[in-house]
Amino acid sequence: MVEQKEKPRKVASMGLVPYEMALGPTWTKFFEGFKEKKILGTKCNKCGRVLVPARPFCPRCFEPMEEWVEVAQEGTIVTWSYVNYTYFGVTPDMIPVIAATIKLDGVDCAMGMSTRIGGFDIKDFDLVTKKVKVGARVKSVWRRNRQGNFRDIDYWKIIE
Amino acid sequence: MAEKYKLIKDLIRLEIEDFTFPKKEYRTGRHDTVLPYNWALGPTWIRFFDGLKEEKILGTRCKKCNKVLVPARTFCPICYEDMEEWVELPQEGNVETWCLVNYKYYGQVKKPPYIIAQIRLDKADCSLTHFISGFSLSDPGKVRNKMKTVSRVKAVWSKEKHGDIYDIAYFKPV
Amino acid sequence: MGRAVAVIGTGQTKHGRRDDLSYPDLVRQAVKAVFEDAGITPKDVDGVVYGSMPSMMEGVAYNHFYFADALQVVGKPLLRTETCGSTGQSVAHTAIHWIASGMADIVLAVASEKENEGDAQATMMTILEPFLLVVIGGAPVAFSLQSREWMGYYHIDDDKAREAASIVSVDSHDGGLANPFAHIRVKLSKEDITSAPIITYPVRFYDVCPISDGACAVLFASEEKAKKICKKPAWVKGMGFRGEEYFIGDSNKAVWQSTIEASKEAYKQAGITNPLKELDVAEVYNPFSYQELMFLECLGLCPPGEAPDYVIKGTFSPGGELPCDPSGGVLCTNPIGAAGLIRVAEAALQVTGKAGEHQVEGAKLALSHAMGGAEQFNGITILGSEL
Amino acid sequence: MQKVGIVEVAQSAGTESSLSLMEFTYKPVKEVLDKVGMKRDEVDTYILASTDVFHSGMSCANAFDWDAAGAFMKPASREEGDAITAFVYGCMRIMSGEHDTALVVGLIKGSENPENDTLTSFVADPFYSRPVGIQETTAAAMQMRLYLQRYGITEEQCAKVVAKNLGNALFNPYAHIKKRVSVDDVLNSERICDPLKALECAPKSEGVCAMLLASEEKAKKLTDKPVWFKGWGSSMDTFYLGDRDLLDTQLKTAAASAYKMAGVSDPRKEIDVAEICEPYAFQELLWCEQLGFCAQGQGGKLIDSGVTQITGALPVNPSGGVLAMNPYVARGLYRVAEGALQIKGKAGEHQLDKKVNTALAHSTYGFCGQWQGVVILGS
Repeated sequence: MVEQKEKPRKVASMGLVPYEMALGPTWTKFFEGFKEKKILGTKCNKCGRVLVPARPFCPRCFEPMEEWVEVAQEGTIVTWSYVNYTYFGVTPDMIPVIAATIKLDGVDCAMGMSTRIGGFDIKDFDLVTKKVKVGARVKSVWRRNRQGNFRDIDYWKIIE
Repeated sequence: MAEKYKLIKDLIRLEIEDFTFPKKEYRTGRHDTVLPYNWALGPTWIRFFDGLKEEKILGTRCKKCNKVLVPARTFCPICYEDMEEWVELPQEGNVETWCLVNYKYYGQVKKPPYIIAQIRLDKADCSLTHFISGFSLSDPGKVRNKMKTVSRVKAVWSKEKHGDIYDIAYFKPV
Repeated sequence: MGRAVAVIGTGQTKHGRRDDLSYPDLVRQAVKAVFEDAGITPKDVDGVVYGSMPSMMEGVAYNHFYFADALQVVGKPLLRTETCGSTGQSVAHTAIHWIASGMADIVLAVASEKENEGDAQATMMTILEPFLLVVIGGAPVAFSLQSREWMGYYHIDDDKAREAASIVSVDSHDGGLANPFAHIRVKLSKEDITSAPIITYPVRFYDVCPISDGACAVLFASEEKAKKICKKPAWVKGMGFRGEEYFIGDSNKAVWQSTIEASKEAYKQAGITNPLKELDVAEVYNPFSYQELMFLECLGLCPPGEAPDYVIKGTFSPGGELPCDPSGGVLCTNPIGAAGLIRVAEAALQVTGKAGEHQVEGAKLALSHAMGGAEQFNGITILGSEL
Repeated sequence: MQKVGIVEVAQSAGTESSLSLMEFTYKPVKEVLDKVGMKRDEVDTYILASTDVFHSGMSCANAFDWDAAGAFMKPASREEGDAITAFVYGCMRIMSGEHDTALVVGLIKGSENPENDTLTSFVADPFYSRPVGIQETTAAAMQMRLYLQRYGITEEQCAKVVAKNLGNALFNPYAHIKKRVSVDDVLNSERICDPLKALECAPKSEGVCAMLLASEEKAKKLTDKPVWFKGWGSSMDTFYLGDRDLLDTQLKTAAASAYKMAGVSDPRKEIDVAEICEPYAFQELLWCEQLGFCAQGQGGKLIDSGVTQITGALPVNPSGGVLAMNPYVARGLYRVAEGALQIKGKAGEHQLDKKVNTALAHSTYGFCGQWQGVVILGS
């Protein structure tokens, strides 16, 4: 479509496709909870598991998950990773980031991917390896202006 | 997302049009996929596009079925043989079919109205897809009447050439 | 399973950075190679199965249309199977089912990738739901998360894991050196690996797969046809495929159930009770050396939590009890969409004795494996030299 | 060869839904399981069909869809492309004897995507077809002009297809477009891509279709009226439009192999109902010719004769077809589902007023029908 002329042997171009997804009742309610500093999960009536983020149905029992529960905002790190590289769409000011999977107390799954560890100088890698450990306890730190999305949780703080 | 668009603007000369979804009564999230591509042309396309730069339309001939295909191909789609014989094709041909695009959609290549046509160049065994222009396209009724009389068209070259399909600006009625 | 199915030919391109060819021409190279290998022509084929990574990676949607000519599928049916990183395995499974169902006798399976034409990590991020899975990092993050979960789960200390991962990387790169199709062909020492730059701690440069372009084609045939056409077919002994929940934290990734269950099913079909003893070679999907350790356990090749010990012992090294990835594996060659099918092709080469320099002597039973999604899918195909 | 039966189907409506894609997909899958009284883990295998660019912006669509399709820890796979291929793959898995039951799901939420034309332009190759503006609508418009020119088909005859199908859709609760239009309405609608007019082009719809398949023995246990899979044919055409005769598509090849497998020798007589994929009105006429319902170039006369009306001898698209509802990826599975419902006698208000023994379902995608697939179902 739009071509860059500098490189003779290759054609550089962009794929730009707009999408707009419905969040649906379950995730709308989940994010509404964020505005009030609440983390909401849903409970399966069959297997009894509580899942976060809230789900419309239990992926294993395949029954609707209609019981909502507010869950604890403290938990343990199941695993973590230190991201210190860029790629298209990620600029140097956006890194480093510590991505983690966190199991909140009383929840039967871990919250993956969208949870970041912070609250100290994460550019200091030695400090990172000292503080961030599998099994370490963490607590959510909320932003002041919350809009009902995942950025409302600024980061997860290590509880010493 | 804004940052990503900025990245593109730095990378490529591109005007980004805005797309608006119909208003929704429920909560939604807008997220656009913005991804870079860098497609390798390979020797056949390179030679074909280099030909366009010199105002030549090149095709290739299959040594087995003897068909001449344009744009040039690496291999004959029917015989699966390598197509190594290059032929320069006449720049005139017959219009096989055409359509008049008179509506907008996101990511469109050109501002409507425009005509896309299948053009069978003389001595070619397949048609070339390209634009037909060179006359006013603003009144669809008039375009239909005009096109009834058009059977032969001829390539019109772009002044500035980049070695891509747009080096042929369009085909005009003869 | 219904009718017996065999691999009667394989074809690969030289993998690597293939700016020299357009995408369809690259696909055609693999297709040409497979027909030369099997000694049949496209006319003999009843159908084609094709797969690659998602359209977002290729920049062309439904690229099987674009490749229709290169695949020589005009006038024939085509199925397009795609399951993310495990695409190659799923493509093979579709071809096998197609023949087993009796609706086709010879099916061509092709998978390809031109990863250098897009931005791999940026594309990989589009797999994630944009509002619930907000993260920076792409594939290395997902898989280093998994590796650390595994290390944490079994309390494996960093040094031991590092030692084992280095051995995996050295062995794989030695394999790549012996494999003419491989992308990365260098001789590495353990020091090269441990001194390489960190990608995402503890994962270093040589612990991570490259970005490759490449295509792979495999011809499958029914028993009757295979016996007629091919002197030494590789028989499909078993296959398995499983996938877990979409959300990465929903299940334990250290004891990865989808790998465990998929391999159990494949072993059951193949009549394998002790995979470490009975298998002669394994093509384990190893885009990250650390991850291979976890796979070795979940594939039932060693007891849970003991993969580092087994690796350090040399069980999975060349000449060991069960050599893994003699082809160099994904660590040396990673055209993602094709990587799963390359594993099948390599397994076929091994059991038919055609692997050349990286042949495992006398291999009769081989496992091939691929994984996909954000730690979600696992597919396995087992090939054997005897029906 | 193991016989395969369709046990039960469930579909969602084509109108815009406020549910998330996950919730939207879950409903019909759950519905089909509930109707049969099966639990998720009792089904042997799952085949999904979805397409990355048509998937609300999430690639590797199977990853996201896995939960809602019910495929957790099940042998499963996914077809990228038209959902009719997922149906066929589901049949293959049962025919191979490896599985007894298969659940097939085709899904899309069109309201979350940009225009179909934006997305189908990504199907074109990046060097040549895409820069000259080829996408499905422009390709179809050129095909239509050729059709009008070569066989003297009139624009009125093409418009009649719209009037017929949208008329039928009034009785289909799942249809997206529900309005009565006259031939004149169609002819007077905007000529968006001359000769194509706005009303001759299919909309962009939502749609999830779920279907449970079973082996002969199992199907008979699960339902008192299984619908049998009798035949399948499919064929692919060459890529560049200029290399093809746009009016001589691979549908002939696809139909021939489907008829051969099903033992159909005179389709016009033996087929009781056809559900055809006609994203552009004129294509229904062209496809009817190539399916052997009439001679080449006689598609116009076929619609004039009233044979393809819902009351005719060979009703085509009694559900309203793709013109009334176009869930891009799922539409092929919708055709199979509608064919099956007609045979079961459960189509509801648009049930044909005759005994239906044999149904044909057709689907196509790609420029000017580059890929064609035909499924024959029988009672």
